[in-house]
Amino acid sequence: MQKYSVLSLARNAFSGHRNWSPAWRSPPLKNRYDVVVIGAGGHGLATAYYLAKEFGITDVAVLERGWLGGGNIARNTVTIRSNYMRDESIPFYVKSVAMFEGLTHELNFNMMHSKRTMVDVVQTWPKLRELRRRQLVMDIYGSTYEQITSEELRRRIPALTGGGPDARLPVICGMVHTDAGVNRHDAVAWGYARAADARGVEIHQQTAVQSLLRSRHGTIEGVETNRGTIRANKVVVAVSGHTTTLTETAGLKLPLRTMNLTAFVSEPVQPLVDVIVNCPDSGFYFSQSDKGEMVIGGAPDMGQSFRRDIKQHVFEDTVTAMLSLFPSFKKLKLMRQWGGHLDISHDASPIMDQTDIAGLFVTAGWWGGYKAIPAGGLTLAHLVAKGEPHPLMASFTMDRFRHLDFVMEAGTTTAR
Amino acid sequence: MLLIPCPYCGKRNECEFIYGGPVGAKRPDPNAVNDAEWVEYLTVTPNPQGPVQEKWWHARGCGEWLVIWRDTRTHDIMEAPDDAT
Amino acid sequence: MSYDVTTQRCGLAALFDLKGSRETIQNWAGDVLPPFPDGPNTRSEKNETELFHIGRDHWIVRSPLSQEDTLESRLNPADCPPDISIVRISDTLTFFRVTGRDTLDVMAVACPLDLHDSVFGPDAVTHTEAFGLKALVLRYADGFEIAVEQSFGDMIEDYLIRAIS
Amino acid sequence: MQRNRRAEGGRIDRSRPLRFTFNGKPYEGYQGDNLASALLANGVRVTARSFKYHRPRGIVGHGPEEPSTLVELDGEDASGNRPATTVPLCDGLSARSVNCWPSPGFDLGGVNQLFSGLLPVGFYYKTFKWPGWHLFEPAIRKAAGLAAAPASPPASGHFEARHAHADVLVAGAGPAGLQAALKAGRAGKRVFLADEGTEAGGSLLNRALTIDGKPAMDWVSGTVAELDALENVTRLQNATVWAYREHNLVMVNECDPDRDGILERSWRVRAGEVVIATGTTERSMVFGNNDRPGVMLASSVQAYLNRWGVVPGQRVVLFTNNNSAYAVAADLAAAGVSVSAILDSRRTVAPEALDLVAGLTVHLATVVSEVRGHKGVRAVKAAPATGGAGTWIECDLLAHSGGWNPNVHLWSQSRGALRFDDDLAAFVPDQPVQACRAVGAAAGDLSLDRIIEGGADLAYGIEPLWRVDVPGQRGMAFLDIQNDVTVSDVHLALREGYSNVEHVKRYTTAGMGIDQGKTGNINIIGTVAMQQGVPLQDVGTTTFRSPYTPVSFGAIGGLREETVLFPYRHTPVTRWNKDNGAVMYEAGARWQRPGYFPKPGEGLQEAVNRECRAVREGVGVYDGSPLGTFELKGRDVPKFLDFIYANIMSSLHPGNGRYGLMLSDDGLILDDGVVLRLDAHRWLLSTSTGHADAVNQHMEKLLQTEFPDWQVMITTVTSQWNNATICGPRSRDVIRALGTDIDLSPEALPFMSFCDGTVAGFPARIVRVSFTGELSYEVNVAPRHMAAMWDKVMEAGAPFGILPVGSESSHVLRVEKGFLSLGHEVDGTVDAYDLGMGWAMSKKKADYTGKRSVMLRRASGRVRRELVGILPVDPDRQIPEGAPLTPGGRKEATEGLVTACVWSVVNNRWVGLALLENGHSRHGEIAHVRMKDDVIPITITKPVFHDPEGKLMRS
Repeated sequence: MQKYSVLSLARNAFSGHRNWSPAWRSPPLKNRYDVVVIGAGGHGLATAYYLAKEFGITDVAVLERGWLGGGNIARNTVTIRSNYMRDESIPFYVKSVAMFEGLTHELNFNMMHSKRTMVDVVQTWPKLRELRRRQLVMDIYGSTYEQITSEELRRRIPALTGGGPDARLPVICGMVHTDAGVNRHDAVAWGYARAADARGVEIHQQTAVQSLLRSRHGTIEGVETNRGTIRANKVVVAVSGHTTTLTETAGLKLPLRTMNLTAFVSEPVQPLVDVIVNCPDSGFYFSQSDKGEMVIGGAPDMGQSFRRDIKQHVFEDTVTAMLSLFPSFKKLKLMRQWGGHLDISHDASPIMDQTDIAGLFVTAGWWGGYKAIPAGGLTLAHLVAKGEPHPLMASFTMDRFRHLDFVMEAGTTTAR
Repeated sequence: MLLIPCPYCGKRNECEFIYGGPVGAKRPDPNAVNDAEWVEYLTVTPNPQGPVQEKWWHARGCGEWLVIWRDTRTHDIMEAPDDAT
Repeated sequence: MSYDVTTQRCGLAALFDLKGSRETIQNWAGDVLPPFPDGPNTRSEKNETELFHIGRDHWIVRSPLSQEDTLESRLNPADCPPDISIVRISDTLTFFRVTGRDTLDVMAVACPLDLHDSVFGPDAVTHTEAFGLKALVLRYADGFEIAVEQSFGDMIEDYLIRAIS
Repeated sequence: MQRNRRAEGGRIDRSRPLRFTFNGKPYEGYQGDNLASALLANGVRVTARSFKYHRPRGIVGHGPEEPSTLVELDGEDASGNRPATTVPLCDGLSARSVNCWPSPGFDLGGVNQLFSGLLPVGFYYKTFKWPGWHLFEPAIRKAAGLAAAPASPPASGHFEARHAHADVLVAGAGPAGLQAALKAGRAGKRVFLADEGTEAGGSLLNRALTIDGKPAMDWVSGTVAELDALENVTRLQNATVWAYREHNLVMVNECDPDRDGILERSWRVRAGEVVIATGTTERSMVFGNNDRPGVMLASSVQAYLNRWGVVPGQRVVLFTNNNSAYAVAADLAAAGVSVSAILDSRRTVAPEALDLVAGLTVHLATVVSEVRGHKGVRAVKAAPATGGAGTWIECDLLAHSGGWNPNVHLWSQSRGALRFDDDLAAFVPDQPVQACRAVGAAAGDLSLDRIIEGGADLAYGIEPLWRVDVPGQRGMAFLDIQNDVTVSDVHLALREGYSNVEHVKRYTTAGMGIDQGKTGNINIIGTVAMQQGVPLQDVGTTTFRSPYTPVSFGAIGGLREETVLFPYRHTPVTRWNKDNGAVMYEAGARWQRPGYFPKPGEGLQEAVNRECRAVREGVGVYDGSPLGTFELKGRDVPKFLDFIYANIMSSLHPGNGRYGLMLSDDGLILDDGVVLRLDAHRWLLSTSTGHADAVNQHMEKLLQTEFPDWQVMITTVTSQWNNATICGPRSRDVIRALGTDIDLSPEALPFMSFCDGTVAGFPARIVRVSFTGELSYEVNVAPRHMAAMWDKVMEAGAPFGILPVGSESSHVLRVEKGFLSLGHEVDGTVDAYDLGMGWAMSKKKADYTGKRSVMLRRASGRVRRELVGILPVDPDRQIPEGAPLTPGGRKEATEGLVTACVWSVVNNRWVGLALLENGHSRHGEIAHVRMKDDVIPITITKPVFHDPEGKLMRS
């Protein structure tokens, strides 16, 4: 792998940048691999990388219907955090956050990881109670969460001028999660792709899996694609909202639904807000990108959807909530908006498991799942390589549904 | 903002409705099914890329619960597909 | 310049919620009710008593408050047949009247429904959304009436003031 | 001195001069100008600096496509990142260039140009890694971002959002849009015509065309007059159609509507049919230094000339690959401007085009390979398209036309397919998906004669040229002027394997600016196609996302803000509560409720202690009105209630009530409440405040979708009944003092019964339920009587020391009794058995909602977290609600949590409730609360700290 550094940049400048090698190869497609990973998104690429790096499994093909990094990873709001509530979730996300922080050096690709802290703007007492409950459990696992006064909150976020004493929901206080950060989503996809490729993993774009193939014994034996049949005894489905579409080709039903979550960005402006702002009572969150755009997200649309646009009323709810706390944003302009597919499981927690079909692995139910990419990839690689769940993900198998023992993680970012 | 046909009121804005989820399997007699069947009934709902049958409640309108077919790829509301059961 | 509109928060009216089969209700209520309106989301009126057909097998009858006790005794909710439901709901709704030259401008802010007179005729009445809440909307003289759940009355008053100024 | 202004002509009013400043310098323009035309009129060439290299830039376009000159406005209208071409000039306007310091003429950031070799595309990804991004980020953030963030909301005025309905919505009031609107309007249809310009006419405003031999603008004004006379037509100018959503919902943003006080108006238009008449945008040519000030779109030069009476240069060269620039040359020549040459990349040109420029120099098969001049064009190099030595032509303005793109943004947003038309070398609308059609130039009809009968125009005649590619070419050739993306950047991206056009866009940021690549995106696709040797259509197009042009968030939000941001609900006592010093809280279901009633100088705890003591020792009263209440009638109500509640309700006798739990079918607790049987057929069901809507939905869904044959009629009566709940040992005395005809004796009115009668002269229903564990009477009256009733209660209760009780005290009182609170003890994993409420789960009923799931879950044998009481070993030690319990207080996985902890006045200590693994069998044990740096021992007890037998509430 060609090393990226200031020196290599300078060296290449003299040659007019004509000697940069491709970030990944375009190898010919074989008809058999040890492992086929479906989906060159964050989770698929990370899984392939860790299979190669941690477990020495390099005969891996990542098959991508479109372009690599083109799914949810291309359209999320890049918030990385570990402020969860349950014992099952917190250690996993603590690990994921730590892995994200080291990713730039691990992959020799600048992820532009900015550990800039998330600040919750708390506007109701029940929400404060819930967040303080999280805080005390997070303390056990070394994740940081601290309450600050509303004065301190406004000092840290000067643009927060709404939510005064006469507002519909006055600001009560803030909660500060210093472990949280943002980074560059495309870099995560490209960095994993480049590093996985360097370890021998093959990435095949424009390769659409049409169905899963099962042997006479019911085990998985490969996939049918638009480029022909590919055999493998282990197949990993890492396709977020499209999971059920694929697994149903093998007769496997999963408790998943696909929904639409939208985000939007403002025009780029000079630095104004240097933390991730999350307003759970009002139902929105945002951060300012290095380019200066406010990257804003809200609540998902209710119905199932495979569309990638935005519903006007859902969008307006988010905007009005934002303006109530940040009234100066009335003069800020919307520049671009889009949607992504969320895969949401019956209990709204992720599913990572070997399915009833031997050799078929799924990772799903992540609500998009950006912040889970490194640890999700590592733990899935562990599951695929060793055949048993990684301890960090042991509670997230399908087993819980058999006993209706749900993992209820109340309070994703914007739950009202 | 969908425009949803209410059998009583005609087409109305989605904001007048509350989403009621996809139409899944009919509730089985809980004393006549095994655990796996009961769990599947509860947790697995259709998730097609294409027409899905779903319930909406005209909560801010006439109060009717209605069932429509909606294509999850386009949000088009349509007649029941030919192969619908 | 603000919109040329007058808004008024109305006092109570006598309201009864009627559910069940039209025949049974008709038989029970006799001539205390106006003739049943023909179509969905329309209303009829007789002697200051109005009947709103606002859902499948569902009506609301409205009279001046002075008629409340008379109506109660004639409709007799406690003893009406088991397969119809009559419930006094006079206190559950707060009515607002919006009238004046720019009424349609204000209604366009409040309500997503098409209120053009070719679509929403003089006898139209329907539950819809107003200012984000469930609301009963009907034409009144040269304007409209909007009724919301009583506890939201202060909020709608607040919103109307914002919308017209 | 407007040295570039023509003496006459154009749609400006020379009798109305307007003064403005740009980067601090004063200038003058005319009514009808926009900022760009006024700057050009004043001869201001360098109007901006570029984003990355800080190269000097001038004005390129004349509308929303402008990629180059973004300005910030000062004062009342302060806003940033506005293309100068879209800012109408007004008197006193003050504007500044974004992105440069101290001025565009002398920009210190310009040093970046010297290091451009070190800043190839993607350099961020390769560097700034060591020791960490955080070291570099602040400087990089500061360098980005264009305009300053708005510092405050608009000082005056407000935004409005409204709904509208139309049979036909027409987007664009150019020739095709006007024609479509007129046809629909004449047919009596409700027409909504929205146009982004300040006046109707579209491209006709900029071009000197004729219709039926008369000036085309005569036709426009005639058509507009007829439209404006039609009552069924709404015509808006300054109104951009920015989004096309599902089911023909179209968003329109109207700036400066004709009404004082409204800054912008957002229209949500639901249309029967949408006519997309959005015209076209000219695209750039790509050659060396194609970003120098004085390199402008040919159509824009024409627009400034004809519409604004401005000559942006004295010696002009035109560079084109299609016929439209010939009309520009002709207009320039007719205005007396010196046209040095027309360079045309095509080998042959139609005679009509050549006829139009008779007398001017035309070089065919010739391209511009390079521009000379730093702060303005001084010369262009004309080179043979097939290669070979070029010659320099001196000029101060290069007007170029790379062809035209139909504005298919709305079409694409409507999900309509696009097809690449080889004749037009552009993406054009293909099959529609929603009820819409594209007309005129937006549909690919790129000359007026194809749009309107009698229109005279040249045929288009394009031969595409995605970028100039001749040997020896020098200078940066920009594909995206706003984001400083060059041809070599795209080539590098492709070399590095970013081969999909989406990768190219993301790696280079091409097309991601405020202009969203309106003039350049197709050249990016073309460049990729040329490099990969594939047809352009195989590279694909990019998705057109809303908004078409940036829209202020204020307009999108409309009036919904401040107190009306979310709905709020009041009871008739809300006013009294506020007048009596209550601290008001947001409670469930949008109700505003009193938290506690502090006396002056009193804190929360003292106030709560006082209120609790009143209830435990004397009497208190709270407003229970927000509880959800439903009247049920019908022959199947008993069966229905037995199905939705876990216990049996059907056996209730009239006059009695029963508490019950409602589960969801996966066995989670949905609600708890009390059911009263009013008479043989009527039942009254009450729910917790926060779950009233959810319960209503649950019931109606079951009845209408699962059991349509069951006869149950539900009427919501939450606001037909308000109640004052009078509780405490002296509550019976208070009601007697109020005066009632109801027999209050425990025999006549026992616990969980009710009776109708009068209280204090008001028709009332007294219900004996208790959420405090004390003797308690819920006095229900109609809301019209509630405020008066409340006053009488306070008056009658005064001798007994009655106090109003807020929700904080209610919480303490229920914790002392171990009564359930859904928001505290129920969090989605807990069932009735865990709560010690197995008695509420009927064994007799074969089926009810949730039964099977609860049984299935419990059969797994997994350890349960069960409700217990807790007593901190140190009685004065408060434990935060939500605090985790861990084995031995060690830092490891939790075994439970404290759900509530309150100061108990009856026990004179802190008491609480917790969910703890196997808690029911651990009474008497010590457990440990794990705090961050501390462990708090607690004793596990039964979850009841007051009157364990429940004698008081039954007394």
